[in-house]
Parts: sequence; structure tokens; C-alpha cells
Amino acid sequence: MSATHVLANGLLAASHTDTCAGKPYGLGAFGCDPWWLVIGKALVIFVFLLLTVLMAVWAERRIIARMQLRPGPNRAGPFGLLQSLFDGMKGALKEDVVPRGVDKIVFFLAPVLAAAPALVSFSIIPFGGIVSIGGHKTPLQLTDLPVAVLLVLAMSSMGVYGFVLAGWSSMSPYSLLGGMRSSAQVISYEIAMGLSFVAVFLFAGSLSTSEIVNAQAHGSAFHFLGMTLHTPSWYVVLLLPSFVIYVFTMMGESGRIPFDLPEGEGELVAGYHTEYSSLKFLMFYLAEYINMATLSALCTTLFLGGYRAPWPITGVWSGANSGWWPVLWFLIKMWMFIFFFVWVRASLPRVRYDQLMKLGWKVLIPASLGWILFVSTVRALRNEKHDMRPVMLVVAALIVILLLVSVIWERVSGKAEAPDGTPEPEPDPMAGGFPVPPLDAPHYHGAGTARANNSAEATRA
Amino acid sequence: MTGHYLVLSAILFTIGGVGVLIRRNAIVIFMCVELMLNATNLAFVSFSRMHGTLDGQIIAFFVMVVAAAEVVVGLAIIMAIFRSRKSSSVDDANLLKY
Amino acid sequence: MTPGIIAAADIPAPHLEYGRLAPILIVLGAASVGVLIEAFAPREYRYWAQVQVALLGLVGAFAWTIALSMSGTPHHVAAMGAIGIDGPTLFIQGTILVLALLSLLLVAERRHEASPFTAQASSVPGSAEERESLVAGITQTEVFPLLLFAVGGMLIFPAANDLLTMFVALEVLSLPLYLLCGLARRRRLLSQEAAVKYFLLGAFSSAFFLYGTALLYGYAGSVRLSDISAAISKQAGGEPLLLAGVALLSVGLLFKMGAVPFHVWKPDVYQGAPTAITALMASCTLVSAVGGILRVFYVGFETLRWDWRPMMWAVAILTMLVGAIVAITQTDVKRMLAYSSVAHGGFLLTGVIATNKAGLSGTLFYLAAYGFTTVGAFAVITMVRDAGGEAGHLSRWAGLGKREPLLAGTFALFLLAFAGIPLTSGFTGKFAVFQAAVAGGATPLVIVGVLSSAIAAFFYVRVIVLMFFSDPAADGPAVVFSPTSTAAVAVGALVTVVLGVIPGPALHLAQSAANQLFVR
Amino acid sequence: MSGVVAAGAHQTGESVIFWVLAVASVAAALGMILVRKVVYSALLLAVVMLSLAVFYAVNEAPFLAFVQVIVYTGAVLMLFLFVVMVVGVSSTESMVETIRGQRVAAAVAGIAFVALLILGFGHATLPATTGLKDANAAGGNVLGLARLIFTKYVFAFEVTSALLITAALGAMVLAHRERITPKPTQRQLSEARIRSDRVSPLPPPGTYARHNAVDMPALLPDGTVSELSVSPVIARRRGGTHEDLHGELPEVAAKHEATTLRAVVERQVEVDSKVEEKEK
Repeated sequence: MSATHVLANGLLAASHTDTCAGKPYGLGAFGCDPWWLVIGKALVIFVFLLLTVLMAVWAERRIIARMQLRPGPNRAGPFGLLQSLFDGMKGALKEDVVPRGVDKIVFFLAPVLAAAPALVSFSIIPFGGIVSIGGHKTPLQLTDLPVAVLLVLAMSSMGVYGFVLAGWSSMSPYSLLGGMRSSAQVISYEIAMGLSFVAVFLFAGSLSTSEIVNAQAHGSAFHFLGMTLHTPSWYVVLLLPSFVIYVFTMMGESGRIPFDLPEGEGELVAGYHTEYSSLKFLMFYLAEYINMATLSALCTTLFLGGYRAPWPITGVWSGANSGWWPVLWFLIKMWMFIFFFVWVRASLPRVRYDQLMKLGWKVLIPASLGWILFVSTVRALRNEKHDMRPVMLVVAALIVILLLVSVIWERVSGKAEAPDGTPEPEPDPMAGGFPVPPLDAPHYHGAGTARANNSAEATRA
Repeated sequence: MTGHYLVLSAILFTIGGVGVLIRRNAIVIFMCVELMLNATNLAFVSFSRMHGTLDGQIIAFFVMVVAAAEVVVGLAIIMAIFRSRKSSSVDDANLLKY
Repeated sequence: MTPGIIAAADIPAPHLEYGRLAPILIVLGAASVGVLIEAFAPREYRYWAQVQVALLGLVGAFAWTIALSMSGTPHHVAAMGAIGIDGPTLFIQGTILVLALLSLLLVAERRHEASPFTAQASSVPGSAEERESLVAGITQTEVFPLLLFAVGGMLIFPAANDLLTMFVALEVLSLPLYLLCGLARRRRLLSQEAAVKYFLLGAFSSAFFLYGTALLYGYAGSVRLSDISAAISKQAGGEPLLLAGVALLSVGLLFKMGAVPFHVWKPDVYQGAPTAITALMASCTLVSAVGGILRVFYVGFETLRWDWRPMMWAVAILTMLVGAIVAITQTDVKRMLAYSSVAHGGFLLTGVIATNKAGLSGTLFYLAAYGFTTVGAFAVITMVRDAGGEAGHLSRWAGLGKREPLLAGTFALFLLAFAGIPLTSGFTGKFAVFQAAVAGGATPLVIVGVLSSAIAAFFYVRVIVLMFFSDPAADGPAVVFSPTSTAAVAVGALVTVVLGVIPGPALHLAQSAANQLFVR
Repeated sequence: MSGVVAAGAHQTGESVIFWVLAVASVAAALGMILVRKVVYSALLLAVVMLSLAVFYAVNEAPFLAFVQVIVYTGAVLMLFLFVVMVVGVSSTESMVETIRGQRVAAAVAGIAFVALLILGFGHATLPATTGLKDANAAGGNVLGLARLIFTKYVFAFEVTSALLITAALGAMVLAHRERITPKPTQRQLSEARIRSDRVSPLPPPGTYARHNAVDMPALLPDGTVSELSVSPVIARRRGGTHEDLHGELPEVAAKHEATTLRAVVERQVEVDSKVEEKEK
């Protein structure tokens, strides 16, 4: 116990034996729980994550099925709810094939390395404010750190080890390529992800999740027609570009469609987990879905006001943010994002690898750097009490000019690159004596028939 | 405890140094150098607590940044020589001998 | 709003003296402009744009340095105490900038071949891809920003007032050099090998530098040189930390200047690197490294000199002797000059060991004199060419004096200057350093110095004899004159002669620069 | 009273962490320089780095602890792994000494060095540990670091940007291949393919009774091996033998398979004809 105590002490960068009393909000509230409460919270989070995974798998299959006009799993339990549970049990009981020639130690280690960090990240996600459990006033969050958000980044960078090593230890070219793609992709997107957090840190003035949620509690007040109104306080509104960049990187980090190149079935069979079966494969599966939940929860926390109720509710119901209610708001927001993940998967095709890298390095990273520059300039000017209106006007004008220039550039350079005007040869309908139908005839594309066939989905779901 | 950390950092630093001398794969040699830098950082951080100033932590932070840049350059060079020779052993880099 | 919000007043805005830092900033700024040119300019304009930006940057920085040294006596710390701008620093920075300009002339050379650098570094040597890119006539113009970044690091290194800034500067100057070493146009395998060796050993040595810094931080609680110096005179009890720190730090510093036993990289790297880059390393890097050593030992550890002197004595003696003796056996011109550079490092160390004003001014003068001579010598090497590029092997130089008396004569002048023959700058420099060392109580060191000079003179004279008194081979190398490298040779030769015949003004300059020692 | 107890508990707690992780990290570091497989070296280095991250946390450097994990373990070491995989999947190193006695000499020098350092540290009287409570007091660790970066070390911080640009530029110089000939378009590719000897896709690898891996060459109708049926990448990696082949070369095994197959078919035909005869 004392060892963990020391560690917690160091991480909180304060000896909180003397700060425990008092402070209802912020970091001061952490590290004061009795041991049974800490273990209890950890267990609850673990169970919550497993349930989330089961639910997410089921929900994903049902939603995609609905989008593709088919029923989806509906036999096991009501609405097929137990389907993923049974699938999991069946998967665990299957034969565990270990191919000859794999690097045994690393082959066993890799799934653990993939799954364990995924579980850790959730410890800093705030589910709610302070509640009373067994007489103890405690926040609904396992722990918080002055650098909590970095923990998520650290864990996601540890998780990649699982994928890369799985690819390497399988000693198969497809797996290796999958692992390498995974490492390149996650490293690239992690940079942009980290940058998208910076604006949030600048506004919240902290890296701790609970303080970020608190910082989104109230917008600044202004008066309008005799009413006191509040500006939106969620960072999704204030820092929309950051949010958009985060959503892109979130898709990239999770390694799901449209960015699931590490396991692209068409080219790499299944990428890094080609050679895995049974429980080990399930661990990769688990890691993927937990990551999805973590990324959703983090997005909720950083951009959507965390566990706090949305605006119209707080307007009419003052108790919405106290007690156990925040858990409900948190879950709704988190599931919104999980639904978004599924929706994207159902709608978009997989991108090409060079497109993925181009998006990461040439669009997301420069865009977030520019945005951070802008945000920090605005903050610095506001701190020095400058009048913001002319600055905003200048920036708006600059953006408009840039957009215009880029549009004109696109026109000009697009014309330059256009083919030199040699007309396409008219297709000869009787080429070589046989009638050849034109290739763009509608029946070749099956127009009019809904094509529910999606072999990629079938293999995964 | 500072003394303990210091001894540990000295041991790790030396292991790294010995590794540089005995290994012949350029990548492993480079990893050994990274181990040495890590050992240095441990010394900085524990001294930082000893003195009660944050300077040591800052220096360790800078070392990490510098090391990251160095790794990029170093691995690029090693990759270049690997591509032309299909080997990353420093024994095979023997055109320059006196 | 919430307590976590940082108020603006929490962190006071730092104060940067842009005027005093301008030389550094101009060079680094020019390098950044060079990167932008690489990114946006069309390929056919890049070379000229890069050359102009680099020239402007270096000349501008040099002009600013002159202006700084003219405007009153410079003796300031700048950039929140991280940089010391004082007489010796400005002298060193000015020297580096001029020598970098001369090296730039060699880097920008286009008459010998399309470029002294590889057409495409990413293509495998000997592959079809390499041939294609050679035929396409593309050149790797990224060398110019890389060179400027290296020069920027070299400017910061001797000015750094704390060990962290020094470490960062060390890396800023090293990383581009590692890269540049591997970009030769001919003998690319050799060049890449040089890059790997330089890189691995450089990284190894910077780890030592850093561990030394860590121990000194543990001892003094700060990495600022003045704080360390103050702690040395006050504090008792932590001496082992201090001594180990000084020793390890010295390893890192001595490696950069290539003192024995940390010289092993030098011959390999000098031989393998493109000759233009070798010229840069032999002149600017040496000046910068010695400048850093001067600052660390004069500012940081001056009060400790009775402890570090014996170690430096040993290093200086070894450096002079090993450099001179091993050079005799060399058959490659660049390799021979590398060992000669090792030996000269030893002579420079005698000036450091003197730890007095005369030592400082002598070392400064020596650095300038040696820098010009060595750039000139390497420029000559780039001009002596045969079918495979530069004719490096000494036997190919036989009889060069009969066919190209002017060039061979100039090279002989440089060699005589290396040997320290009177009426050349080498003599004046050595004399100044040795005189200071005698005054500083290091007479035995001076005797070893004179002795090794004599040994060194042997192989310099041997080359001269080879050039003038043996018959030229039938298929001997041709000498290719081009405006830029001829200019570099001419400037080198001129300065070598002028500093030898009328050393007064330059010596005076060095003395007035050294007059106030380093700012703390 | 309670303060003293807390301090004591703190001390023992730290000792426990220290001794566990110190032993682990030294063992991992030793393993790193002794194992032959490069990937194992990298993994053991990761163990050292993670232990150091915990040490940083114990030493009141939470920010640094996570930066260590993100930058060193997550990015730097991942880059190493990436390069190891590009350079060769199973890159192991031969342990033959080129310079005789070099390893012993290095080990002796290392032990001497560390003994010297430790003896020195033993003689040094270190000042009592102050702790970072005061330094972290105003705004916490992160703010304290920010304050130093943007004031005392601002110049080093700015110069670091030169380093990062150099790194990016250098990586680009050494790795980026400039296109000299324009990239062939889809149309050009398809035209070239139609004009080439082979319009159809390459033959798939062989599928036999005993072996059906992707590195088994297919057999042509005349019983010879089709070189085109195995990807050259796989063929190069295979290095002659496949574990399934029980020591045979793939070409030999393929022929073996073919003869077996032929014999089986012939036998079947024989049996069939006999049966037919009987039925008649």
C-alpha cells in the first residue's frame, strides 16, 4: 500500500496528506479515498469496460445491419443482446493455434500488451462529480493527475507495441506489414492528436481531466435585452477546429474504418492478427473496442463538457449536475460517439495508405499548428486586455483572402494539369466484329438494387 | 535516496557504455547510447529533487527532445547505409581503415 | 473562472536582447528561409536562391558581429543569461563566420561537377536510380540550410553560458554535420560510412558530456557556468561529483575538437566526408569546439585549475605526439591533414592550459590563423582531380609542382604554415601559444610541442618534396580551376602570408578581444 | 507524530519501489546488451525506460514520467522497432569478436568505471533532499516547468526548434525519393500491361496435399515449377527451406508432390479400370 501511496504522491506532485481535507473540486479531491473504495472503483471500471465492449459489439452489428437493411443478430436473448457474449465464450473456447516459427515469447506477450494499456486509460475519465459512497465523499473517477490527459496518450502509445510486436512475432509478411503500418499510423496521428489537445489545455489551464470538465462548466456571461445569457462553455463550440481535428485523429488512432489499414483484409488478410486465434485474438478485439470507448469518453471529457448536463437541461433543472445524474449525461455523450464510430464504418470505404499519411502529415498537423498559434495569440492578446474586435476582423479577412487565393490557385493549377484536350476516341460498338456494350451502362453498376452485400463486414461482424 | 538513484544511474550509464563498445549492430549501439541518455536523465531528476529546483527536470525534458531529433537523424543515416550494403553491422563498414 | 486558469502574471515575459543575439538569429533565420525555399521554390531556381540566402546570411551575421564589437566594449549576458556576448566570443564568432563563408564557396562549387554533393541521397550508390538522377542533373540543395544550421550551432556553442544551452548547441552543430558527411557525390559508400561512424561516436560522446553536466548539476544545483564556478569556491563535500563531472564533461568537449584519445573519428570522417564539408569541420567546428572549451575552462572551472591541469597536460602531450607521428604513415592527403588537425588540436590545448590572458589571445589568434590555412589546403584538394573525382592518394600528387607550379606552390605554403615555418601565420600562432604556456608555467609542454612540430615538419616537407622533386605520372590528375574554389585558395593563402609577415594588427585584435576575458 | 510516521512509511514505500525496479532495470539493461535478437534488445530497453518513468513519478516529476513514456517509449523506441523491422525481420547479430579480447576489455573498463563512480559518490556528502514541494507549490509541476522553459531556458528552447527542423530535413534528404520520371497513370499502366507478354494475373501459389503455404510454387502442366507463382519478396525471405517441407527444397518438394499426385491418379485409374472390367 505504501508503495502505491508514494507513487500517487509523486504523480500528484504534492504530498496530499495535508491537502486532503476540504477542497471539493479539482485535484485536491483525489488520493483521499480509503483503499476499499479505490479497489471498488477500479473493479467497477473494469466491469463497465467489459460491458461496454459487449454492448458496443452488439450495437455495432445491429446498427450496421439496420443501415444495410438486414436484421443483424436477433436470436440469442432479447434483440440478440447476448450474441456478443456467446461469441466471446465461443471464441475463448476455440483451439489456440500457435503457428510453427513464431517468436513464442513475443507472440504471447503482444495481445497482453495491446489489451492492458487500453484498460488503464479509463482510470482518469470522470464519470461524474462528487457523490457520497458509504459515508465518503468521493469523485466518480478512479484517479486524476495534474497530467491526466498525457496518461491517455502514453497508454495509446504503449498499446501500439502490442500491434507491432504481434506483427513481428508472427513471422509472416502480412502480419509484419500490418504491424508496421499500425506503428506508422498511430505515431503520425498521435502527434496531431496531442496538438489538438493543446488548445483545450490553453483554455482550461490544466491537463487534469476533472479540472478540464470544471472549466467547461460556465461560459462567460453577457447581457442581452435585459437577460443574462451565457456564452457556450463547451470546447466543442469554442474550439471547433480542435474538435474536428480530434475526431479525425480519433478515427486514425482507433484503427477502424476508414483508417483500418493495419488489418486491411483485401491486402493484408487481417494484418497483425492474421496468425492469432482464440483468446489471444479476442484480446486484440477487446483492445480495439475499449480504445473506441476510451477515445469517445476522452472526447466527451475534453470537448463536450464531460459529465455535465447540456445547456437546456441545466436551464430548467438545477439539480442536473449533482448526485448520480451526471453519469447518465456522460453515458449518453459517450454512446453518441460510439454510434458515430459505427456510422462512419457503415458509410465510408477504406482510404489508401498514402492518403492516410497525407491527411495526417500534410493536413491535420499543419492545421492544428496554425490553429494553436491563432488560439494562443488570441489568449495572449486577451490577457493583455487588447480589444479583440479588430484582431478578429483582420484574421477573418486573412482567412477569406487565403481561401480565395487557394480557390484561384486550384483553378489555375487545375487547368494546367488538365489533359491537353485530345478527345477520347469514340468507342467502336462493333470492336473486332463483336458487339461491345459501353462500360458505363447502368445495369453494370446494379443501379436500383440495394446492395446489402458487404463481404468485409461479413467477415468481421 | 538520492545516492541510491545516483548509483543506479551510474550502473545503467556504464552498461550502456559497455554495450556501445561490445555490440556491433549499429542499431543496437545506438540503443545503448539511448540507455546512457536515459541514465543521465535519472540522475538529473533525482538531483532535481535533492536540490529542490526544477532545473534538473527541465534539462531531462530537453534531453528527451534532443534525443528524439538525434534518433531521427541517426536512424535515417543507418537506414541509408543499410540500403547500400544490406547490413547494419559496423564490422561491415570497413572501407575506412588506417 | 476556475482556480486552474493561469493568469498572465504567473510567468513574466522573457527578455531577449535581439540586437546582441542577431548574428546567431540571422544565420538560423537564413537557414529557415533555405528550408522554405526547398519547400516552395521550383527546382531550377533553388541552387541560386540557396547560395544567395546563405551568402547574405553569413555576410549579414558577420557585419553585425563587427558592428557589435565596434559599439563600445561588449560584455553582456543575453537571453536570460543563457548567452554571453563578450570580446573572445565575438572574435570566435567572427572567425567562424568568415571561415564558413570560405567553406560556402567550396560547397557552392559547380565548375568541377554539377555539385560536390550527391544528386540524390536516398538513391542506393551504384543503382540505376542514382544514374538517372545524375543524368537528370538534380542536386541536393538541402545542403545549404543544413550548413547554415550547423554554423548557427557553432556560433551558439562558444557563447553558451550554461551547460544546457551548450548541449543543445552541440547537437545543433553536430546533427547537420552528421548528415552532410554522408552526402558526397563520389565514393558514396565511404561517405555514408563516415557519417555512421561520426554519428555513433558523436552520440556516444554527447552522452558523456551530458552525464558530466548531470554530475555538475548535482554538485552545484545549477548548470550555469558562473554558478558552478561560485560553488567550487564555496562548497565542500561534493568534490567527487565535481571532479567526475569535470572529467566526463571534458570527454565530450575534447571529442568535438578531436583530441587524443578521442580522435578516432577524425581521420575516417575527414576522409569520407565531401571535401567542402571537411573544410568546414576542420576550420569552423574546431574553432567552435575550442571556443567552448575555452569558455568552460576559463569561466566554469578556472578556480579548479590545479585539478584539471594534469589531465589536460596528458591529453595535450598525447594529442601533439600521436597526431604528428601517425600522420607520417598516411598515404591519403585528406587523412594526413586530419592527423595534422589532431596535432594542431594539441597545440591549441597548450593555450587553454595556460589559463591566462596571453593564453586566451594566443589561442584565439592561432584558431583564426589555422582556420584560414586549413580551408585553403582543403580547397586545393578539391581542385586536383582525375577521372574518379578528387585525387586523394598521395602518390597521385607526385610531380604536381612541375605541371602546376602555382597551385602546388600554394599548397606548399599551406603545408609550411601547418609546420610553423617563420613568415607564415602558423609560426606566429604557435609562437603566441607557446609563449603564453611558458608564462603560465607549462614549459615541458612547450618542449613537447616544439618536438612534435619538428616531427610534423618531416611529413609536410615530404609532401612538398613529392610534389616538386619527383616525376609526374603520365595519367596524373588534372587541376581544375574554378572561380569559387580559386577564391577560397587565394583568401586562405593571402591570410596565411599576411598573418605571418605582419601579424601585428591581428594579434592586437585578439589581445583586445581577450582583454576582458569571458563574461560570467 | 503522524507526520513522522508518514515520512517513515514514505521512505519504506520508496525503498520497495526502488529495489524492485532497480533490479528489474539493471537486469533488463544487461539483457539488452547481451541478447542477440535486436527486437529483444529493444523490448528490454523499453522495460528500462518504463522503470525510469516510474522513478520519475516517485521523484515528483509526473510530467516527465509521462513524457518519458510518450516520447521515449512511444516514439523513439517505436522508431527503433520500425527500423529494425525494415532492416530485417529476424536480424540477429553474430557474436564473434573481431578484435580479440575486446569484450572482456570493455567489461573490465566498465566495471572499473562504475566502481570509480560509485566510490566517488560514496565519498561525496550529498546535501539533504529538499524535495520539490516548494518548487511545485505555485501552480504545480507543469506550471513550474513552463515557467522555467519560458524564462531561464527560453533560448535553449528556441534553439531546439533548429534541431527539430534539421531532423525533419535530414530524414527527408536521406529517405525521400524525388520522382525523376513522371508517375505512370492508371491508363498508362493498363496499356503497358496489355502490350506486355502477360495480360492475365500472375499464377497463384501451389496448393498440394501436404503443403499449401503462399511460398509453395505452383506447378505448370508439364510438371515444372512456376517461378512467377511466388512473390519475390516471400521467395527471398524464405531462404531455401520451409518448415513444412521437412528439409526439402520447395522446388524438390513440389516435384515430389507432383509425382505423388501422378502416382495416385494412375493408381486410381488402374483401380477404376479393374472395377469396370469386373463389372463387365
